[in-house]
Amino acid sequence: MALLEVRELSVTYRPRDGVPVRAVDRVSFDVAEGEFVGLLGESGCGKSTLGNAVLRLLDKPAAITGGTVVFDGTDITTAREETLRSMRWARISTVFQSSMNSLNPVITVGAQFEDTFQAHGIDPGHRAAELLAMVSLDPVVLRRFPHELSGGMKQRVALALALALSPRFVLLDEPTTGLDVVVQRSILDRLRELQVELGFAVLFISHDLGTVMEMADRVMVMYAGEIVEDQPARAMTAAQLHPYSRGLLGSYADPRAAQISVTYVPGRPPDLSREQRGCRFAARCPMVVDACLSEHPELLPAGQGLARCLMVDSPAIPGGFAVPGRARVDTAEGPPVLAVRDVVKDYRGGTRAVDKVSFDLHSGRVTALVGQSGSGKTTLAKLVTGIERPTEGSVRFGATDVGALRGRKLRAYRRHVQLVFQDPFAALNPTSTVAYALSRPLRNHLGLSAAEAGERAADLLEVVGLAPAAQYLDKLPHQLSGGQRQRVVIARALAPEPAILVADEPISMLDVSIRAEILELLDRLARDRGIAMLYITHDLLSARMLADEVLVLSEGRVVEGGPTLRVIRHAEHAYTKLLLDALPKPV
Amino acid sequence: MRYFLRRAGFFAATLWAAVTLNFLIPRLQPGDPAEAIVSRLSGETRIVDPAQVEAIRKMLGVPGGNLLAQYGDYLSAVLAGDFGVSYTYFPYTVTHMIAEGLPWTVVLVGVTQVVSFVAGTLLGAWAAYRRNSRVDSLITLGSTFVGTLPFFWLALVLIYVFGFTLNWFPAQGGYGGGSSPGWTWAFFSDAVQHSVLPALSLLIVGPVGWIIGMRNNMVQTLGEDYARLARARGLTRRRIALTYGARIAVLPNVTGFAIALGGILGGTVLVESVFNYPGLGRMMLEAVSNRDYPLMQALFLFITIGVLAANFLADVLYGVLDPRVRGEEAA
Amino acid sequence: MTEAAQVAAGRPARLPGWFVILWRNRKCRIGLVMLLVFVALAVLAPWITPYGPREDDYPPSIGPVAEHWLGTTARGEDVLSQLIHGARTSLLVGLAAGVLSTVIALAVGLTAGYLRGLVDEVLSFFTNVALVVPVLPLMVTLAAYAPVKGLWLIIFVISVTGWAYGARIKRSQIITLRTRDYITAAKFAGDSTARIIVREIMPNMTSLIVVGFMGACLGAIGGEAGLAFLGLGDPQTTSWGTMLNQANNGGAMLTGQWAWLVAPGLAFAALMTALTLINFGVDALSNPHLRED
Amino acid sequence: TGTEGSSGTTATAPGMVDFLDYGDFGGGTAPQANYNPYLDATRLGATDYMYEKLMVFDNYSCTPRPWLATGFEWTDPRTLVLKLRSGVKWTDGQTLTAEDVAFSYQLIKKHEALDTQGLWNFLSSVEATGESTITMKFDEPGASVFTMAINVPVVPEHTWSKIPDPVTFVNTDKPVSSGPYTVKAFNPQQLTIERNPAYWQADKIKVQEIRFHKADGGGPIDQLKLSRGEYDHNAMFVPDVKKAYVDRDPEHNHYWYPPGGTISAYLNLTRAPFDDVAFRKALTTAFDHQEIIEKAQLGYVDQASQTGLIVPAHNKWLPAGLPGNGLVKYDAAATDAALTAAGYRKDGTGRRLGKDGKPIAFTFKVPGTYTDWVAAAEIVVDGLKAQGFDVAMETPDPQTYEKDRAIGDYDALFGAYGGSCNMYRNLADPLSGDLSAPIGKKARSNYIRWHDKETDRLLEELRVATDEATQKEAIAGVTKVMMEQVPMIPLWYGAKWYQYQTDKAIGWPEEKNPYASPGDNLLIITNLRPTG
Ligand SMILES: Nc1ncnc2c1ncn2[C@@H]1O[C@H](COP(=O)(O)OP(=O)(O)OP(=O)(O)O)[C@@H](O)[C@H]1O
Ligand SMILES: Nc1ncnc2c1ncn2[C@@H]1O[C@H](COP(=O)(O)OP(=O)(O)OP(=O)(O)O)[C@@H](O)[C@H]1O
Ligand SMILES: [Mg+2]
Ligand SMILES: [Mg+2]
Repeated sequence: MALLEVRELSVTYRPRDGVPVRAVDRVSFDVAEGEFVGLLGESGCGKSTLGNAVLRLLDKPAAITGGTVVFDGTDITTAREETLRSMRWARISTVFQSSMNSLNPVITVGAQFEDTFQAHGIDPGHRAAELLAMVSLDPVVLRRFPHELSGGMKQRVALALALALSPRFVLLDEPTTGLDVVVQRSILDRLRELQVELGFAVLFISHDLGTVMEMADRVMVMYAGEIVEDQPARAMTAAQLHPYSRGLLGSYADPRAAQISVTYVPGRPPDLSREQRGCRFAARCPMVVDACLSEHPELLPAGQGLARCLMVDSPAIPGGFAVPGRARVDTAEGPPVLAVRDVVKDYRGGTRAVDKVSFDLHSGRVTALVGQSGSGKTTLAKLVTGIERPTEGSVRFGATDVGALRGRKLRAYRRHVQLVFQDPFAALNPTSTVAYALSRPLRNHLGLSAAEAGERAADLLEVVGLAPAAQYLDKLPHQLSGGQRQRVVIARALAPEPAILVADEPISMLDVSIRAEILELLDRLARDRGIAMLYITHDLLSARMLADEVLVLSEGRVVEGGPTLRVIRHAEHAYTKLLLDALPKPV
Repeated sequence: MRYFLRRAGFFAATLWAAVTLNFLIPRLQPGDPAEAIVSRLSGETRIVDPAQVEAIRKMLGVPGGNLLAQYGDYLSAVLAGDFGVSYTYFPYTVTHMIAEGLPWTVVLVGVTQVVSFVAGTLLGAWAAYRRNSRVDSLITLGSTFVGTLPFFWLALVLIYVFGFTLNWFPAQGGYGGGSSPGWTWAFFSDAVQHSVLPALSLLIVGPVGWIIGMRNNMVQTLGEDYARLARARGLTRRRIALTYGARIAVLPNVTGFAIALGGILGGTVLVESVFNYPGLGRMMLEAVSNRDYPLMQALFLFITIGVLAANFLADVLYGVLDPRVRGEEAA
Repeated sequence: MTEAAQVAAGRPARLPGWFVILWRNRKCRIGLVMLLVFVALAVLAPWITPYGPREDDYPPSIGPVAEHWLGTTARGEDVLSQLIHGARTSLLVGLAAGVLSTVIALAVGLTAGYLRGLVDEVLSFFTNVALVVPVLPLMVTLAAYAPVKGLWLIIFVISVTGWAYGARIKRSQIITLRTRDYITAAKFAGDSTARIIVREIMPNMTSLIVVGFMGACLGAIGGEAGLAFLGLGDPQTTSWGTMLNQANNGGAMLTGQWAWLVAPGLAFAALMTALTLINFGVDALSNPHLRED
Repeated sequence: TGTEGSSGTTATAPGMVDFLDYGDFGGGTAPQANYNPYLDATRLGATDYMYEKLMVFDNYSCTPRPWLATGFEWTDPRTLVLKLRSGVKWTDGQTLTAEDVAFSYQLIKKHEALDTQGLWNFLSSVEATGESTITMKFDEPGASVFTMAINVPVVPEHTWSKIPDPVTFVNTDKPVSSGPYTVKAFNPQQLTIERNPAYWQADKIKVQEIRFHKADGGGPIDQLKLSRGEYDHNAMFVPDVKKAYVDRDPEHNHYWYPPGGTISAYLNLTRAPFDDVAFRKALTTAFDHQEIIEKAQLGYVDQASQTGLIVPAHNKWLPAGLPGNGLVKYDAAATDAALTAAGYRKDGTGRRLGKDGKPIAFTFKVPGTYTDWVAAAEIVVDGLKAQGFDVAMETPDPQTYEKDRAIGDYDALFGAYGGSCNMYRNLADPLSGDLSAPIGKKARSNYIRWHDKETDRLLEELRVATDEATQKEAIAGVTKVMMEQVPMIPLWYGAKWYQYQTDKAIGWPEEKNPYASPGDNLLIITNLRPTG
């Protein structure tokens, strides 16, 4: 008998003022003692909901509407609260998606450990300190309050806390999301070691493909509330059974590879508040046949695992989602559009965020700026766009010294330099329509009339692939998907026909499948329109895909720079190597 | 340190502004203290005797002349802690009068505020704990209606029902006419009896704000990830409600409470005038209508200092209670 | 996604979504219905009251009888007619003072919060002083100072003493809003400061503004009643406060004309309750945690 | 335990009343001990029972009663000689002498702040001219200030001469007094005074103790207490006093509301059309007195006579042959006719036009907190509106109102005057040209700004008159001015509130036995005796 047996589990959200959403639909799977299982899936497909249901931690308006969860012989879905309470943590524990907020802000870390021991009648002794040592933290952390710890430290505390009572099963729901790549790496490495050492089973939820594929023994893929594929990781890396898995894995590649080609899955998942007929992936599937529209496939054995696809036995259509690889033309080096020379930026309190950085931007070329969190990437973007003034050095746009611009002149400069924001959810005013957002730069910078601006806005939407434009103009941001929003943000940045586009981590908040799509768009724009682009990221894969040139930034200094391929494949500086080491190495 | 200096600067500046306003507001009012006193003395006939006005003006030495000079005198007097002689209670000093009224106000309103706060917070926490149950509805809806009853009206009804019809408690005053104020048990129990009705009326309307505030805060904190994780950690419901819900939810309420405490002097006008309670609120109303500048100024100053001190206390308290803001002072 | 589902997902919605949330909240629904009744009474007052509010041709201080459901005042006016007309005053005061103090609070809060720097220091200083200065005494003084009393004076007094808190809240809200990406984006789009405040920031503060407005309404209605009760109101206006004041002075307790005293008190509480209940719903607008009640 | 202070423990002496419960005792809402008889504004009510004056006025019939002085004589129009009663002792056993009297008068001369009547504006000297003789000399014939001259509290020289500053002296430490009562106990809620057994007319004092109670100064609590019989005597406004008080115990609960001053409509005589006699005269019939009395004053008062005197109390001063004692009947039609005749006609829409052909619009001010006045003002305004005037009522606060009235910043409003036993003051206050001031300056008491040589001459005649016939003649002259020139329009007589109970004590002044006015405390206390 498996440690955890989930059978036909369904979860429905029934908001008081909304339509019910069946977020988890008849899901069945097992987790064996000591097994490390990964759960993959696009944002919103029901991963966290499933995890919470397994722990029976669902809050209103969600409720388990069917099925059972049997853990070690006890049915969790029907267990009494007290039985459950004593089971929790002692045998089954968790680290949440947002463990930044999962510690009580007003009591010390130590007190939270004590709470946990006390609730289970265990004498804490020195366990807390030992546990912290296990995740490489100093015991003084016990006396600290959560806000006194960095994100990575909090995450480690959460992990230590999860292991406090030596549980047999730990649910990890994106335990490192939002952390710096390097930190993330060290935590995950530690986690894997501990798992091997202590032998607990893990259900690891993430949409970070590389990581899941590297860490898990077995991987399940979820789509629209259902498990669509379940295979050993190794087997899945080699061959995906479900077209969706194929699309998903296609969007990942190792940036160090000699050749990379990345695909994406266009379209959006179905609306779960509606009755579903047929295969849920049918609308986005390149292999769709008529039967897919009417017949709902079951999760059936296939290959080395299970798959939910009628066409599972048909040969995969090669390049189903593939993005046509672009020819990497080396644009001739003309005069730089923007020249950054020895800029230094000191913030009050003595932080030197940027230290003597120099580089050029050329039209039609993409320069990537990579580096760990806090390395000064955003600060550089601010200097380039005139949001901040350099303490020393100069930023020159043709003959203009950007650092000296103010008021009207600065506004005029911004006609030529535009910014694409990291978070498409924050970059659009939730109360203004797409048409309004696009019309502002058109009217302000190009002096178009309202009618002209309207027409141009529609054109812009077509350019970024939101066609037909009429369908999007009157929408509010919340009516768009993340990818669509990011396209609107890009369209807005393109509106004044800038010479330079600064994109500050434009894809970090997006789902893997959408990332490729946006990257492709940016790439096209840079080439077709001859825009000089500064692409900021901590994701080497995207840098590899998009950039002609890479600058590696560490503690405000450029430690390495050059053509993309050279920097990534033949890194020389230790810091660059550290960044590369942080990349997952899927089996 | 910078932070501290900034706060201190803020308090000093606000205090100065308040002191100045307190000087100006009374003086902007029309009317003359001497006339006000005579017209009060004239009672129903409302006949003002000019000779008497003249004499009283001489008696009070009502300041005249240059406003700026008056302001200078006023500032130096205030700095010296000299608030002058009350016009209404001539020749008693303002300091004496405030000393008379202060304990009553502070005890009555202080005690009821504390009780309201504690009761309101507990009820609010209970409502949040039993969210959407019948208890919750009863507490929120019930307290809303009761809490919105006009305070003075409630006071009148209480006076009539308990003070006159049932005759359970004295209807007015701070103590009986027969007792002699002092630190005796007899006087104390007399004073307690007299404070029952005013206290009751304050207690009926007092807790509602705390109830709603606490409930809403706690509903929020109980929905936060740390509360959910606490549940996952197998903590008991009560423990979660207390340490992970109430403990955090109470913080904004505590600040609110400190500020409310500072406002008690300003907020007692109604209760004291209806119950004829010998505190500062009623004295202030009287001072305003009698154009008793010295008393008015001192009372306003008192209130302002109270509010400022409470603000300061709230800042400090928040720092003590909420570790999150403790470190921020350095920043 | 349907409109309702978007609302549920906690995304800011425009006016219709608003109503959906307000109406779906049970407490708020009760409050809205109660308020509607008061508004109807107030609007229709001249047509539905049996007598004029100041007509004093009836026997004084009689208890409830068929001709006078709530009896008469010491001067022989019909209490019921006064009560219904009083609803007008209260609602007018609430609305007008609510709007006025919200406007002041917005102007001060937005300017201070958006411009920061010296402007902020100065405005914040005034806000803090206004917060610290004793409100009731100031009200009393202002009301006593004014040479002529009238409803508009009361509204003015309540507004100028009641804006500070709202201004402070709005200032801190705008400080968090002004660093949002979409504000930076608007700057990149070349929008002017005024336009950014009006078009980008204000719409995102609606729920806060509405909450503030409701709070100001409540405060104003209470303030009017309190001032009137203290005898600082406008004696020519028929409001619940002046009714209570007159009932108190006119010996309602003494002559046993209970209805005269009880009715305005309960009517007041009912209106305040209605507004408070609506406020529960308005709170839910800005705090999704409260939405599932 | 809701009742206070009624648990008296004084042993009953035969023929005596143990104690009586009285109403308020002054001193504001938080009274502080203060028995300085000269500090009118802040002293406590007990002081009236502690310090006596040379003569006590019966303010109802306006007759002086011998008190510390047994009699007086005008040796010439400027010299008043009083005979001091012998055997009057201070509470410390010393004898009250003529020197004490002279000292008291000198005291208020020296400290102007204590001369609340402004007596020394008229006096030139006060001396003890013998063991029991006091001689007062006046700058001018003094008959018109007689009421003031005898109205100064007498204090003991041997203690008061040692007080460094009598203006700030509160006299709380064993006060030495001569009156019928001494302070027994005080707290801000209750003031208790007890009988002075060594009082010179102790045989007339039958009440052992008087307890004054502080409540809300005539507010609802006091009213409830009164209606429950917790006061043997109080003096406050009670709405519907018959139902609320008398009916609860018709045998013992009584009230008597004799008239006090006169409340008139003051018209600003410096502004058109109020400067036109014909206009003013026409308005005398425009107001519904009966309505004012019944609705606004709850029937407790009487209509005022246009003569400016109080009828019937002042009937003896009325000129012979005056129809209806100068009481004018409400007659809107007559006003209408008179106004039209005087050149103020109505236009087609019923608006009354001024002589310039423009509609007449003005304001009527009334203090917002004087609810009865507001009610009366509404009736007055209605009366004016009925005549086609565009009148707006304004309700400032009392202080503003008084300021506006004093500086003449008004069109029309109410004014109160008179009610004392000094006929000169009664009439001069509102009408004397000397007591007026230009618009914008504070007038002393002539707020209507009545400047009339004839009136001033008559008032001067009244001021210096020493015999009643001359006085009568002068007063008749003034009443004639009032009737013909209508400087103001008297509407009603303000009432002096006065409630009493007869279950413990009888002998209160009442309509049938008006031996004193409600405020004449010493006269009343010497007349009270146990019931039955
Ligand atoms: N409170 C709620 N009310 C209604 N629907 C909800 C609620 N919370 C989540 N959902 C819906 O449930 C579905 C699953 O959500 P869930 O959080 O499990 O997704 P996820 O796979 O964990 O996504 P992510 O990768 O973004 O964390 C989503 O479509 C979401 O819209
Ligand atoms: N306004 C500021 N005041 C003071 N220090 C700042 C400010 N902004 C940034 N810094 C500091 O400058 C350094 C560089 O920050 P920056 O935001 O440029 O990093 P980044 O590379 O963009 O990081 P991330 O990947 O987390 O976005 C950090 O140490 C940061 O703490
Ligand atoms: Mg999730
Ligand atoms: Mg950054």
